Amino acid sequence: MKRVFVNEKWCLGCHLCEYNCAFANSGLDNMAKALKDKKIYPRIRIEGDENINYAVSCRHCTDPMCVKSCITGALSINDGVITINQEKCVGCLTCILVCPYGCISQNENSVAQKCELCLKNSSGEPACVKGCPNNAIVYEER
Amino acid sequence: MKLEGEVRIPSGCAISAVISKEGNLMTGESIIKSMIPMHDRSNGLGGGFAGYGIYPEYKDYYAFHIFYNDNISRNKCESFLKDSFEIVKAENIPIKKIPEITDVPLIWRYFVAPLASTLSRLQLDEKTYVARTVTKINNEINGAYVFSSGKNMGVFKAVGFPEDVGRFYRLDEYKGYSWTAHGRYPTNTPGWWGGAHPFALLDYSIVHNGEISSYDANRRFIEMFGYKCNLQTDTEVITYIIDYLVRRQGLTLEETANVIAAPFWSTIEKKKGFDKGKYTYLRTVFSSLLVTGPFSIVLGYEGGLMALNDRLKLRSMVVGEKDDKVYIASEEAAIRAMEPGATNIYAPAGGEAVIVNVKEGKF
Amino acid sequence: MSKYVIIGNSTAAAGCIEGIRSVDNSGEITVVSGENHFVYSRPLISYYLEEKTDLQRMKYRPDDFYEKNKCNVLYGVKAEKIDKEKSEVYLDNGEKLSYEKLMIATGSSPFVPPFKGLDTVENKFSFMTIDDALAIEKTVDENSKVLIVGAGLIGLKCAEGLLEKVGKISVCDLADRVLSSIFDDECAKIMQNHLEEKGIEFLLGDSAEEFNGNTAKMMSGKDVEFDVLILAVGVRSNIAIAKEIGIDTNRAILVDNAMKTSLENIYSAGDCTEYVDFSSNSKKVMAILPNAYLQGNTAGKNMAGESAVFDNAIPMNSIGFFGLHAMSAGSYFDEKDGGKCYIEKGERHIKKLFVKDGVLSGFIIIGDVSKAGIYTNLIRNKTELSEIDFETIKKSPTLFAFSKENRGKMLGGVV
Amino acid sequence: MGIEYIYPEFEVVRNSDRCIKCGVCQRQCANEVHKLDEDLNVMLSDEAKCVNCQRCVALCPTRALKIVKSDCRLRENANWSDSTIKEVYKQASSGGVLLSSMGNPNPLPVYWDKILINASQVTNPPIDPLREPMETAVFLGKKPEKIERDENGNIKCDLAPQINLPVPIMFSAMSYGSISYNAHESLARAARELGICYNTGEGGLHKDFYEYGPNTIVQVASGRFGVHENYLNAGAAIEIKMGQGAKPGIGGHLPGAKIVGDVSKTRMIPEGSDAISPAPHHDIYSIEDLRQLVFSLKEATNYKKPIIVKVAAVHNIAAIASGIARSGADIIAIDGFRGGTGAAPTRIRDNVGIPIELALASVDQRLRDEGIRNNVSLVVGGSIRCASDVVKAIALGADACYIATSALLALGCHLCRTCQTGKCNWGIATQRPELVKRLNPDIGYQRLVNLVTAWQHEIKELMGAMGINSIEALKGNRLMLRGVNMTEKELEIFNISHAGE
Repeated sequence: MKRVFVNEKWCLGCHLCEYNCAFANSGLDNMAKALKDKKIYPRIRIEGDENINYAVSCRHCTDPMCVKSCITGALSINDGVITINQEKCVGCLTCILVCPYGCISQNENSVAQKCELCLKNSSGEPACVKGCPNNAIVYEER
Repeated sequence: MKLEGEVRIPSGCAISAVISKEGNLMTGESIIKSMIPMHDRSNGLGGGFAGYGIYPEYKDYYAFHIFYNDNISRNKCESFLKDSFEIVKAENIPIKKIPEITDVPLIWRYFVAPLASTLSRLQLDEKTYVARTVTKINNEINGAYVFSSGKNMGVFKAVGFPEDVGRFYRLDEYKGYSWTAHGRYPTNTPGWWGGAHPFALLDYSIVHNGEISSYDANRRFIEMFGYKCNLQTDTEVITYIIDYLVRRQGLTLEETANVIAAPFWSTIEKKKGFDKGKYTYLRTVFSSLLVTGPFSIVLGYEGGLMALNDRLKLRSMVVGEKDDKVYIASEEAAIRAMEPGATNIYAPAGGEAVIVNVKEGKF
Repeated sequence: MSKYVIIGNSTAAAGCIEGIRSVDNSGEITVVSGENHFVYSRPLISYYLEEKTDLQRMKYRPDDFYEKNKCNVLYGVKAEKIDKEKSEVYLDNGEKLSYEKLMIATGSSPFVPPFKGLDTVENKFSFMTIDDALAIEKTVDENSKVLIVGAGLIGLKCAEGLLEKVGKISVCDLADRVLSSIFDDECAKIMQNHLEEKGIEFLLGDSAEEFNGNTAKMMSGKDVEFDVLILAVGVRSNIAIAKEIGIDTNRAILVDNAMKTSLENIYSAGDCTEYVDFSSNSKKVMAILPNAYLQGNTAGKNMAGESAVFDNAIPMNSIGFFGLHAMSAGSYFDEKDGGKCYIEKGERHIKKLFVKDGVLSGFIIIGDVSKAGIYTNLIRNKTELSEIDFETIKKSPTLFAFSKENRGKMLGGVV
Repeated sequence: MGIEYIYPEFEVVRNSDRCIKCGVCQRQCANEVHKLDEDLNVMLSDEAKCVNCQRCVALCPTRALKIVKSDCRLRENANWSDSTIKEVYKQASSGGVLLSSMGNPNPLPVYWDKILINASQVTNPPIDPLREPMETAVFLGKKPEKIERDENGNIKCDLAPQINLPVPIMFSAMSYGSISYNAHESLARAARELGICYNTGEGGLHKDFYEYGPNTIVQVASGRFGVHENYLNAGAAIEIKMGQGAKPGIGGHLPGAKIVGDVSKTRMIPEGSDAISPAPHHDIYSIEDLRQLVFSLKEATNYKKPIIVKVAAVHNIAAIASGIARSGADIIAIDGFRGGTGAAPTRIRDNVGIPIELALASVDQRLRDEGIRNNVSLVVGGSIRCASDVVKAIALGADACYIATSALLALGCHLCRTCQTGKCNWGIATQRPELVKRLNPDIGYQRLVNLVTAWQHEIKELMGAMGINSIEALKGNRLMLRGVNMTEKELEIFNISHAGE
């Protein structure tokens, strides 16, 4: 299964992935319209300092603690992709408590959100990958 | 309007050739006939022939065929010749006045041998000396143009359709073991006798159909070695290339063909051992002598003919046989005109040299 | 064809079913469900009251769950007795089920202390099941005064669920702080302040002693008037059926890390079990949903013939009240236990990291809980803190604290 | 301020309807032009620092940015242009030599644009490169004057060492130090994939790149940085750098600040010391000295490597080239006055040297006049911008072309011409690690491969149109060229006819 991977050697910490993610999942067709004057809730996050940066998003674990720990059954694994049914999620954040990578976060409605590889939006391929100016984020089989 | 030599003029053409492997002599009648079905491949602005083995009685002398604009240039040239050569015979080339051929210049023929004293003074071999002399006359003596300079062979050319040119020069009266012919279709010239083909240097003569795209690359390279491409024709430069490669670099005709129509790198890559090295070497060393663009040529030389097409075979050329004779022409019709019963007719592949030699001792 | 019987139909049971089916697709599975409901998420009952979810969305698994997993579910039926010799389970409808492998996932029940005069209270409820929630919902109105006995998780979630629906909520607890099982004083105070700001009244270190109709008489002597009484004092594991046939029990059924009980072919999982807390290396009842699932799932795999273990269970909780989130995990060792605590604190937030023997043993966070799973993972993996940049990770959980090489492993391959 | 003040050259235009304040511009500008003002909650720009490298423009996700030329001009004066006046101001202020980077930007004639290419019509056929073989391979090096045969009559096929290129393009010298590790890696990997060569420049060869040796030309310049036996033997050829088109007659100066870490190791000079290349090679004060160096290098490499001598195109280039051709060099590289540089004095860059087109025309002709054209190959550089420039250069007589500025453009360079600051926002002309990493060689090398592949396609198309199916037949084929807008003298030097003739 293809997953999103980051190579910190090439990550510039420009944070474009976060904005591209937020935009791709906004359901809107214009980035300015989607993000201007708004706090963004990306599903991928840059970590690091001035010298080292890398982006983190869901690893789509083969034995996912988040799915097993979800109290509502909102998280599930489908063909290897861990997805969340935000209609079901009540925002208990147990998933955040158990994700070893810190890849699940709260969205603007306080329910959990996570990278779903842009399978549910119209990006085509993960927007973070598509928009990364230095190929630091790749979408591939490993 | 610029004349031949002042400007490069592309042209289409017809070529034809015949050779007897046994060295049997043929009159020029048959080769003239071969040009008739290809009439439309010429436009009346140039035709010519070369015959080999036609001067048996003077076979040890260089036969110079020279056009003169007038007697002034003839006198100048003759006095130059006298200084350098022993002239055993000087005469007008016999012609037959026909209405199709007009504006006839003075056409002379000399059988000459270089003076031994001159050769030893200049420390030159005979052929180099003769070639230089020809170049010198053509470059420096205004109104004189040597268009044939080999031994026991001769070039006959004029402005007109080839079949008329053949009659004009009374080629039915000559006998040779091989003949080549050319009909020209220049696109932009008032026509000049010297510009007609074959083009010859020493015993090499070339008839050529095509317009090569490598011309200036070839010309600028070959001119490094003392050649001057005054006519700015493909035939001229190809003749010089062959002279350079065969006479001066000592390549065989096959090797020469592998320079002029070098195999593609992809073909060379597939060769093995020495051959691969040789092809690579030849192509690398003489890269500027690779001829591209359409051409089909027949090279005449003492004792043989070589036919060669460009690598992509962008010009037609067929070969046929009958008994001891081999025929080469732009069109099969021309071969049929010479020998209706010709067999083994085939089109040589692009870059494939067809070399036919007269049996050793038969010429 | 194997025969599996599962007593209980909640999270551990669902985990068990999925565990079995990940190994054995054909064995016969029978589920004995005391409650007359499709498997649902118990912790959601407070969210139901709060109208953050509904009965459909509360279902723990999709509607075709049993069908897909080929389970025969007996609703509204209770297991009364196990015959370990015959490998049979007797049901309260007179039928019996024979099993090859048995799962006891009986969960727990509300513990109701023997209050004096409790029978005089008209509207009294526990808060454990969907039926409890439905009954409470029917009873309360916007003028109701609600008294909740117990300031633990259940009591406070119930309070959160009801606050918008009722006139007043008071919560009493014998303990002197809220959420005493997961918070220390300092943390509890922050949460209590937050809840009080939202309008919940607390009576701590005090509890009802006696009831008289709509009045609770407190130990302090105070009288508290109420319309609705909710008893959320605590829960007790349902172990009677196990104990009866000699399965080893303590406060709950004892299981090993394969979720086997002391009897052959009998497994147990969920709130009815007691097992090792990895963070303190002591046996505990860790009645939390994730562990129930993980236990059930492990048991299911083993029942179907695999050898799975669940050996890094830790207590943990993620709870939020009115937008303020709190998380806790592992064990808290203070200095007298040989531990060390790093504290970062503000008026409305706090973070405590407990370190013992060079590893993180537990933490409590109130406030910004993002990426807390990275801490949890440190506990679960017993990661040597000397191998990471603890100064960095103390400030906020980040993979940046790991060595480049380890980070590469975490982010660079399939995990 | 006051007398010292020079109004910024560029303006940053930010479309506030589009700006989402993502801060990418701020994070990506090493010149610190952009800044989010927390109080005003707007992005502000300090335009005085902007060099118009377009990094922010290229990365702005909402296309909210553009950089425009400032329209605050000095009073118009046809003699005193704005830039001339400002240069006076700068020098009055600093007392120093003005520095610039990359090639001469001034509006001097670009002869490539005055030369047009022929195509076949009617009398001979154009050739379709999609259907027919179209060969672009060349061999660079000395060719023998005379064929020799062994006792069996077989041709002796031993050639002097050659560089075999599938396409007549190489990446010209750019030193490690003047450009980044990642830029070098991109060039090296691209050269390997393309089967061509890149050139180390004068900064030595980083140990990681020895594996690309067969596709490397190692350079020996006047500073002799990083030159040792293994280095000389590491590449496909050795280039003696006598001069550079951007700064003929002067040496180089890489400031100590850039001599850090691996750059220092590779150059074999102490960290922090300035790397100064003298103007001349101090062992070459005349042509006979050059011959000695050529043969020293041949000795050192056992006559296995062709020697390239690189010179800047200057007035007497034909005679110089003739001298080099007779020095034992296998290849002459000529660098025209538009060639790039990491740093050069502005006056030198803009006023010294001659256009490569004219230099090439006269050198090729001179070598032919002397009958020695086949003894040496000719490589030209100094602003070869596109495939048609390559075709024109070959037709004028070059064997191959060196490209560098175009290669840098492929790597992301936006020709802001401030390499000398070391703050290249595209990770090319910098040694700052956070900037260097902006050039991912996986991307960079692929773009270089794409570029040269695209040019090769175009070269084939142009050749096919001319009816030429092998690049050899194009070399020196000036009949394929015609001039427009040229004087008689220019046409004479090019030895081409005017269009219409």
